[in-house]
Amino acid sequence: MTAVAEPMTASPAKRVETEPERGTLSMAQALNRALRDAMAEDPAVVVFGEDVGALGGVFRVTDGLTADFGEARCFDTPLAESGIVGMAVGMAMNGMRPVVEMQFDAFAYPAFEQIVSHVAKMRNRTRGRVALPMVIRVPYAGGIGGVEHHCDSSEAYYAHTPGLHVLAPATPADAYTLLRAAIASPDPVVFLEPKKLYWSKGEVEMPSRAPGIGSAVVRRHGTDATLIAYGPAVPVALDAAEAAAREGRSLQVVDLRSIVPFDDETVCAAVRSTGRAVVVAEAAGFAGVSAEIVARVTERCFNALAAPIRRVGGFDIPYPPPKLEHFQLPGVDRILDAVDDLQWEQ
Amino acid sequence: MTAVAEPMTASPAKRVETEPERGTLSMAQALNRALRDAMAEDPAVVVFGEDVGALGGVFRVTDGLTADFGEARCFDTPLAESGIVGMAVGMAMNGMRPVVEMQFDAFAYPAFEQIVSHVAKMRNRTRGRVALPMVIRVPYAGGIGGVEHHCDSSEAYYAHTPGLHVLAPATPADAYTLLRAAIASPDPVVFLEPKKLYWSKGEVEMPSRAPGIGSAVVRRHGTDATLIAYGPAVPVALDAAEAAAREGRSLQVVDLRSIVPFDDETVCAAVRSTGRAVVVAEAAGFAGVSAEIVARVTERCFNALAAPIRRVGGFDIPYPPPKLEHFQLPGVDRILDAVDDLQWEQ
Amino acid sequence: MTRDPSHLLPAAEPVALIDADGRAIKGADGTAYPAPDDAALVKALGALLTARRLNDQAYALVRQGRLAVYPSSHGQEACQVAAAQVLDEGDWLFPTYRDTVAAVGRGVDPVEALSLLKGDWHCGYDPHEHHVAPHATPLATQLPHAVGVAHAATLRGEPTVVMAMCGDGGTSEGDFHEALNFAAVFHAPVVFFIQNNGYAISVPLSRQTAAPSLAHKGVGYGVPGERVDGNDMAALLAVLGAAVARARAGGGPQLVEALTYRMQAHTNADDATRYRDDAEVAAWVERDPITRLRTHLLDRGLIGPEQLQDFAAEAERVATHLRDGLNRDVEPDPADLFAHVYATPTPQLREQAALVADELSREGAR
Amino acid sequence: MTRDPSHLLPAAEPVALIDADGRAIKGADGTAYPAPDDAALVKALGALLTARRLNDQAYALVRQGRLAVYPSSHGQEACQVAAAQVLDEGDWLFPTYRDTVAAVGRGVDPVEALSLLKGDWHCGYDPHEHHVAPHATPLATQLPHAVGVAHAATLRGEPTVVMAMCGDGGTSEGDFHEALNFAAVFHAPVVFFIQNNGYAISVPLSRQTAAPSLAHKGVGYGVPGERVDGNDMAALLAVLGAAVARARAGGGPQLVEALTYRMQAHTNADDATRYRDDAEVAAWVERDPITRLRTHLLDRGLIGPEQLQDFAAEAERVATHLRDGLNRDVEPDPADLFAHVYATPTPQLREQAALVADELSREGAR
Ligand SMILES: Cc1ncc(C[n+]2csc(CCOP(=O)(O)OP(=O)(O)O)c2C)c(N)n1
Ligand SMILES: Cc1ncc(C[n+]2csc(CCOP(=O)(O)OP(=O)(O)O)c2C)c(N)n1
Ligand SMILES: [Mg+2]
Ligand SMILES: [Mg+2]
Repeated sequence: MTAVAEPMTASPAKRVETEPERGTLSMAQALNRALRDAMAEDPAVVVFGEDVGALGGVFRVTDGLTADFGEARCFDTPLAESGIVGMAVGMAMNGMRPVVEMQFDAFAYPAFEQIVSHVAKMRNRTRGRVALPMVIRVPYAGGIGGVEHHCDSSEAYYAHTPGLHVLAPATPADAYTLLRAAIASPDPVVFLEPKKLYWSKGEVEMPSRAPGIGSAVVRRHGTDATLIAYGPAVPVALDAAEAAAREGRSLQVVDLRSIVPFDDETVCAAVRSTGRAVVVAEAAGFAGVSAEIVARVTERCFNALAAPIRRVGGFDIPYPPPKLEHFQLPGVDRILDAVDDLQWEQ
Repeated sequence: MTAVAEPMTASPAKRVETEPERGTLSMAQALNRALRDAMAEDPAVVVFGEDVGALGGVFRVTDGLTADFGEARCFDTPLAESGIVGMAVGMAMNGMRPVVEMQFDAFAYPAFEQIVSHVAKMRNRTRGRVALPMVIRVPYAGGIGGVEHHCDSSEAYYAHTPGLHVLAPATPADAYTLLRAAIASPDPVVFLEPKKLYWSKGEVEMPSRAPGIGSAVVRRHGTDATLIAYGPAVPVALDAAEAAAREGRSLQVVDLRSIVPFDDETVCAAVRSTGRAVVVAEAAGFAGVSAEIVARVTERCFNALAAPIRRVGGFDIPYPPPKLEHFQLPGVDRILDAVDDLQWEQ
Repeated sequence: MTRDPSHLLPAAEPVALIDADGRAIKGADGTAYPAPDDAALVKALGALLTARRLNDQAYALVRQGRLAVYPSSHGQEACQVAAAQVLDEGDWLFPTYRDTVAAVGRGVDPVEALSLLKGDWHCGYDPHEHHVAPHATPLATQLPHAVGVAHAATLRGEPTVVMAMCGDGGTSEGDFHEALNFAAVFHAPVVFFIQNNGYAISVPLSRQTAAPSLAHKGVGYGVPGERVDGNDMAALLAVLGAAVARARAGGGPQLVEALTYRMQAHTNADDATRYRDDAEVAAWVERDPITRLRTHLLDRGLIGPEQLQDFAAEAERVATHLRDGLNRDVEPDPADLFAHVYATPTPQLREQAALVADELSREGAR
Repeated sequence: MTRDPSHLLPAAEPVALIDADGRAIKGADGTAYPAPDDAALVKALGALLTARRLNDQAYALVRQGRLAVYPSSHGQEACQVAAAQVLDEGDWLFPTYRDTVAAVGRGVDPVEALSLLKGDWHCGYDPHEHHVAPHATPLATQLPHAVGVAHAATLRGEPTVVMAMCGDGGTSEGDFHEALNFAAVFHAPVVFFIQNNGYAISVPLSRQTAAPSLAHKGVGYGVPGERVDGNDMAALLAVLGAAVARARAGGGPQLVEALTYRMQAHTNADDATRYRDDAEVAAWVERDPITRLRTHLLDRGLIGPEQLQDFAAEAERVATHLRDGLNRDVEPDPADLFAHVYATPTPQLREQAALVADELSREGAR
């Protein structure tokens, strides 16, 4: 009997403790490298989806995987997202660690039923007997001038669904670290790749010694107020902090990295240290992840707050056409306006 | 040319101003009556879905409609939710006002793509040229001992999606009022019917003079703290207020009725009047509607708050099996515990 | 791609080997489907009798309040038994909510199989133990999983075949389409087995499809479709057995439509008189799969009264086991609520579990 | 339900009336599809020439930065033109992102049709004006809408027919299945028109389906399937025209698969050399729909150089209109962001609109 409840795990024995390799990579390259390293380490890792084979994915994240690992390990499927995720469920049930690509955020919606009713629930439904170690990669959010249905910030749909891990890297290093962690995880992960950061470059350490799933990091220290951001909003928050510094205000920036599980400890410590906070995210506002952050941090840190936590994010509108998208995206000015509103004592 | 951008509307001219009829109905009966009255008034109203014809729906909400209005006005479809919602989109584009039934909350997920990418966006995509006056009825939430996939509180998925109205009645009267308003609305409505309240009875006024979409109501006045609830949580909040009254604490209860649009005015006024609040809802907590309520009320009423707004709701777990569901449902004790936690001065 | 679809189309008439009176159909063993061997038929009769007993016992347990709800396969037992009997140990079965009896046929304890419908837990058995997936309630959603299990086996060179079950109503869902298409494109060893029992709750087949038959759906995927009399045990074993053998030999997926009937209401909660006539039901009672096979085996002298007594005793034993098991109340542990959401509970779930534990201890203290 | 599927199956060979050299195929007019009348063919050539010009002009405008992206139907123009030409005024067309030219064929201003791809607004035209649905990007999702539009018309007794377009890749989506099934069950007047251009971005048809052909998918729904040479204007007009007539006469839905080829990359952003050979492309250039029809009409003396000059002038006029329109920059109004989310903006949207207005006025004040 070859099918096993807990599929083959990335064999850590194989990892020789040497100095990690370093390099400057774009986020897309870092993701590609993470897939390669995981595939090389564990034959159970398979990659599939639309155009991930010969084409290497529309964002080239799977570039060369079919050539290097063969058609059995990285392959194109028929054009059907529910089928892709559903097949991944079955493969994960039967000893594999599938990593599937949804071509764009809005094109993951046809798979919503599979994600919510099966991917998220399988372990729970079976009292831990059937694990689904699988990763659903979603190029997400806007800022690239994409036409409708290509720019959705869909994280709230997944984050609201118990049983999923939801990750969103903001740097190439985290893209590598978190994708490796996602593939190694015994639980399903929705892995959100900020499209507009695919080509941003940064230093990457492989293997990574950075914290994995469930840890936020403080990207910039500051004393006056804390900006809480994730994914594509992180560089914007950092820019805002830079601009604020020039005006004499010291802003701290927390990068969540992991939306679920949420790192209450790091976030709350940061907010308590400043007493004021703004959440920055691209998604439409109503009942999104930003609302959760405001609610949970306020619950935990109420007495440390000098002002209500503000949100800077998308309006409650469908993602606009390219020529108007800059109005929808959180920008430096809007963040600074929100910071100005934090009931500063005169 | 018969297709028109703004489909035939319920002709208000026909409504003769007489004393409204009154009667004690269950919520299921009130919904049935709303469908009947709307169908009688406007030939563009059509009802379809799974088992809505001869069977009258698994909850009998469409009972007798095929018999009384004919197969063209109320009919069964093949078993495919995406097809049902998609067909409704087309019918709404072409002059009809479809009211479709999803058999249970979790069985609406296969239609998620249609709901998010088309139902919610059509008016916006076409700069107002194509309206979709349609209603998606969803028997939702738990408390009836249903097996898995039959008890999901899915409101956050819809409420987070700009372009949808999301309503959740808590009384038979509101079921009638709000379903009529939903059918008359020029915009798509996700209409959430709390399953466990289908058989609850109450007085219904037809036609209704109650406020429609976008208005919350204060169901019980109180001075110490405000409970904010909607749908199936409303009767529980009222029970908690009753129990608190016996212990000498005066709780106010606000029933949202309309999740989107949200009635900031009524809710904030209520919270300001007490300075303390608890949000009660069945849904799993993370990034749900409760989080939004906490976030937006805190943003608006921070200086009036004596304590952080607390949430009583489902845990971040898949809906449990019947024998464990009472742990997941917000109950009177848990609400009173949360109220006790609101930093009362000794 | 060959353009000639004839090898993919079902025969004009469903495959049948034994007629409604239990007689072997003349010339039927000269067809592509020779009759299964006698031992298999005798074994199947035993399983059929147990299956019927299980269905009726479970139904009774609903009335007694021991089960919340039961979607019975009464009348469809030949399909249930055949689906399990044609599989090897390493094969997988993907049952729907109505296929408890098929799951039991694979070795799942009926008490565990019914824990979902008792309300104890979502899936009461270990899917890996007998290679039986959890019962699927969202229609057709299990079919892509079946393809994935099969494809994983193919990639590892294992001889696994997957039996993926589905109702006539389920064929209308998008996932049915995607699963058949994926199976065909990946040449996955899956037998898609549709029990066409004429209804999806209240909706008759004519409102589900305008196709010549459900088996005709295969050709659109390049998957051979076959129709079989779903109350004819011999035909089912022959057709499903051949499909499994073909899949195991690398022949790819197959679609089998069994024509059967849901003799009872959708579940005990349903009122079938609202949408169908008693006469229709009565006509199908005449074609009961059990009577047919029993008559056939008795006529051919393959079984006698003693064997029938043994079968009845075994059926009774299983029913008693079910009754005893379901009458025993095991309080589910609230800690389970939080234990299996993830392999390791998140900090948030640990907090929430602590809250419940605290509530319980305060309650206990009262 | 009749079990004989033969009337639902496509012929072994795609319908073709004019061969690659422009000659009428012998005996072809003796088939079920007589050649369209000469005037229709001449009109179609004019439309074809404009279509090609539009495709190439749009492509050039991408290079000039006036369009963000363009999925060209270069090579598929015969399908585009035929889809529009066979419809009556009251009929509806449901185009995909690649079907701009078909939408223009219905009367939509090409500048408005391309506003989506320019980035101005999601849909630049009024769908009700010419009965052209907004371009659909999420694949196959427009097909259930097409069924709904058709069924609404049926309920009101209107003679509307709906042309629902889809690519070969789109046939794999669940919505394709659900739409065909609904159309068949409700006997809706919809012509499902698949342009099988061999690829879904990089994925070839062999990875999309193992069926004998895409037209063979019809039988599984009880919908007649037909295959047609998608670069043969005469055959397209004949087959699509017959399907529309049949639907209008109450014959129900039909599925038409046109065999054609995407001669350019998926969009200008795509690099087709990664997944296909130049030789394959070259072979299809030989079968260009325009050369074929032009040769045919010239050979038969139905057109002359003067007519061709007129056509070229008209094509140029449309291209100029497109160029001028796209070179004109109209700043979209930010107030539009909030104006059409609902018929009446919610209080929340009014607040948000005010915030943007305030930002803009502060910016203006700077
Ligand atoms: C996606 C989805 N939609 C709706 C339902 C509700 N439902 C449960 S059983 C059923 C009918 C199923 O009919 P069929 O597939 O023929 O199976 P049968 O019950 O006849 O065995 C329906 C509509 C469901 N379980 N899943
Ligand atoms: C639901 C969905 N998934 C994925 C995509 C991304 N995508 C855009 S076009 C395309 C290929 C479509 O191929 P086909 O249907 O053959 O049409 P063609 O482009 O060849 O005209 C893909 C995968 C999409 N638009 N919608
Ligand atoms: Mg059935
Ligand atoms: Mg294509």
